[in-house]
Amino acid sequence: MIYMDHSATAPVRKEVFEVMEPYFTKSFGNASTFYSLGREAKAGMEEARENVAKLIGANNDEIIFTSGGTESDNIAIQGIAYKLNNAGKGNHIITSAIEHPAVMETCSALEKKGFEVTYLPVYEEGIVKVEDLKSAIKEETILITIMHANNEIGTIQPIAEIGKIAKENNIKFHSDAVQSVGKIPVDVNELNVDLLSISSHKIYGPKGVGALYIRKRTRLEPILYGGGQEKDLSPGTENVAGIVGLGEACRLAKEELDENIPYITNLRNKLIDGILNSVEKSYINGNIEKRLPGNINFRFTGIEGESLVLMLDAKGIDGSTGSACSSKKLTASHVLKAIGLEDVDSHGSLRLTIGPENTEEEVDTVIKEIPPIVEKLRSMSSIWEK
Amino acid sequence: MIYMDHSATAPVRKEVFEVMEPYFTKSFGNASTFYSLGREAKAGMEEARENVAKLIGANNDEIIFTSGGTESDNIAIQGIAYKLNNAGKGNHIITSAIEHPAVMETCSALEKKGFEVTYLPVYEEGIVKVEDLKSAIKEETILITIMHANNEIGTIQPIAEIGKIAKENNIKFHSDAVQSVGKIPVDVNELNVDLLSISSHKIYGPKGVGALYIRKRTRLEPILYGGGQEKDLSPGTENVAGIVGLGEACRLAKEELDENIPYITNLRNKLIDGILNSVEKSYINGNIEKRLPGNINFRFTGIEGESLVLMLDAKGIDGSTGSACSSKKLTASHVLKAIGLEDVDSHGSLRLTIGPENTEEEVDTVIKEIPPIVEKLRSMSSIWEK
Amino acid sequence: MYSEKVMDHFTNPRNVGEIENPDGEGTVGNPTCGDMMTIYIKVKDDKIDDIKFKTFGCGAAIATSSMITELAKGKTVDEAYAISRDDVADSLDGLPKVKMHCSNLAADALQKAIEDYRSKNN
Ligand SMILES: Cc1ncc(COP(=O)(O)O)c(C=O)c1O
Ligand SMILES: Cc1ncc(COP(=O)(O)O)c(C=O)c1O
Ligand code: FES
Ligand code: FES
Repeated sequence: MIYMDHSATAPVRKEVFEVMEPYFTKSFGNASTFYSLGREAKAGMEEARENVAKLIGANNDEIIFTSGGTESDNIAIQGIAYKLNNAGKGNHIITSAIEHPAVMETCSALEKKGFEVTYLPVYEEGIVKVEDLKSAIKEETILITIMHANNEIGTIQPIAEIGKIAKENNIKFHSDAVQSVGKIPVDVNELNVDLLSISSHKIYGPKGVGALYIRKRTRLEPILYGGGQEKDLSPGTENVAGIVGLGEACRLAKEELDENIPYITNLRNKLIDGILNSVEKSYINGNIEKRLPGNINFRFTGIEGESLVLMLDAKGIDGSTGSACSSKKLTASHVLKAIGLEDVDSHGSLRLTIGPENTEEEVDTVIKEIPPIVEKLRSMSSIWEK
Repeated sequence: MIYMDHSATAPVRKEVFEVMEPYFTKSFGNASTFYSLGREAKAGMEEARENVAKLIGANNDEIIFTSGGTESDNIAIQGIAYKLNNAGKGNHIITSAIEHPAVMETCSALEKKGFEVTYLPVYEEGIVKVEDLKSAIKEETILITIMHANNEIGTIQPIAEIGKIAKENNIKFHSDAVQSVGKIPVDVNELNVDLLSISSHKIYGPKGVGALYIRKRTRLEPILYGGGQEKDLSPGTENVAGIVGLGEACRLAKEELDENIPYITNLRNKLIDGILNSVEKSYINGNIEKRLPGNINFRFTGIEGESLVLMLDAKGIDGSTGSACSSKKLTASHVLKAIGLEDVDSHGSLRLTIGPENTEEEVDTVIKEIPPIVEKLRSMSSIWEK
Repeated sequence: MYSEKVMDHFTNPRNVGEIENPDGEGTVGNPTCGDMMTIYIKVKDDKIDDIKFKTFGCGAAIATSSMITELAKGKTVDEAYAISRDDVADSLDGLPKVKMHCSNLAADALQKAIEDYRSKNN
């Protein structure tokens, strides 16, 4: 199998799994209990917290563990929105048009509850303009939430600049960094963020665990209530094994970042060139420079992405598509719409996301397999004409 | 080590761990993707859903997976409260005085948001009276949430009767069954519940995963927003390994329930008799009959629980206490208060909770170790006088 | 997600292509999910003598197109006209629920082609 869907999820690395293992059956204590077994669990958790903090330049006590990127986004956005709105500070939120549903749906739920939300455009490049942000800010703005890197087209947003503006205007700033952490350098102080979301399974940790960076003295209204764990914000018996896995994944990511970036970038560029050169009417969606090292989002005129992904699957290649046909609600990806693609063009998208375990031979195979599949699908397509 | 803190958490069973393992590193697909790897993950999840459903007599599509008992409780209680309140059905909630913080804190947060909450008393026995419930019901009552079995004193509430009354009055009924599922028979139809919370780590599954039973046609307002997973109620990339582990834990629990109940009850009774007979001024908190098979909650006059637990830990015995001294906020257990204990008496509580892997020899050891420890602590106690 | 039959028709679609100077031609498209299919027919002695399709769409869209060409071939025009969406889905051992309406347009396309044939021959 050639796995090129790393933005969807990644396997748990062997090294990560080995570190997690003892916490299932041996050091299985409840981290909130104070006898030895509980203390072992607690120690594992706190080491993990340190590893997460180090990866993003934060302090340990600025990290809380959550059940994943989605929960992190919800805790951050709802938490700031309710806290500041209750304090009479305003009801306006600024976000982008290409956020992950965990942010987008949270914002739209808040809209229904009386908040006002501005969705910044991203243009053909898939990148927000700082000027647009500036003009969107008003007296009532309490929160800016803009992702670091997009999960579909991989474009990287000008987070540091946005953070600076947020700070100048005394507006809280959250960034969903689920796709960027561990892939490119992320430093909460350089980026000027107050809150930042992380998900473990995107960086070779286990699914169902994540983290939220909360800058010191940033107060949130809780949305979940319980036994007080994780600063009362993500209560419940701690998923110790998962947390330890996330910690180890962060430690490894930090260690290997400098090596991975050029390696992955190189594979990606080779794959892009190989396909664009051999398939006519093939394009890249979104800015090609300001993009995650491993992200490719192709667009092939005249074919539909779900059939393309299925045919690649049959050849043992895993990728994904933003085609309406592959979505639960049969609507085209809001990201592809936001960069201006018509429905018929967004149908033809193929996302391949490369990880450090992909090889040059795999890239060669993919470059060989895609063109005949595209040709086959085009030959049966009712809208393809040479 | 003699582990007798099963109500706090349990180890992942070997059989459960083995079933989970492939989902970390091999079948690691995102269950929402439609190529082969994603379908494998999805299939594992759906088999787990069936095993959870079977254990509690539900249909598969009435089960959603969550990140634990705490999230299940929050989704259920906030979900019903907001849904029905928004529909103008009322704002009154009935609960008990001995709920787990996941329920209690949720109810008290709702109180701050304009809901009215009645906390039913439980008397010395630690059991709510159906008559009290009946008189608490009023026009505005939209939700009853009462736990099946208590986590500290193990008392079992008259859920089936309460459910019947809820039904007659057309009031939604949620029960936190985190402590009872897998320990005593739980059937959602016999119990007449509309919603029921489950946590994996209490039944030898992994931490950080749980389930919520939602009776068909019961509508909830979501509290977390994202990619639509788990009926839009618990969104986020599914914790497939964890879910598969919970499923296997449920399957085993169902298979072994009939065997475990008499075995555990027998050990428990032996331990109770052994201690009550050898330690003067020792008592059992809460009703002795209507109680989980594995739960013992002792009370030793004149000593403090945290020191007791630490001394037991030194002997390799793990238990817990409701003593104020062992809590984060230095307040006595609300459960012990609710059964009428004065602060000084609640200090002397020791909870031992027995699981199927405990042995008769372990019980004998505990019966031997406790009396000298109690004696030692009493001999240094300023409030103990023979 | 898809039945084996769907996958078979998707990976080895039958009767792909166009017919030059067809007796009837029908194109349908669904605005929501955006699939487009065209069915071409040749009629001889009131029977579907030849039938071909071209489809832009998902696995289900391609499989249903392929399946209807097999179902229709050799049938009388009236019989072919009576083939329903459900017939197509059933012959494929079912389709995923979300796809039932969106990708199951092949019956409509064939009916349109037959209507085109009838209007030309009246
Ligand atoms: C950008 C982004 N944000 C949030 C999430 C949600 O994270 P999780 O799946 O851990 O809930 C994802 C991935 O699914 C993502 O790509
Ligand atoms: C009765 C009860 N409800 C809810 C919970 C919370 O479950 P979890 O720890 O999985 O969040 C627990 C245990 O901690 C419990 O004992
Ligand atoms: S063509 Fe869009 S769902 Fe089938
Ligand atoms: S005696 Fe020390 S905390 Fe209570």
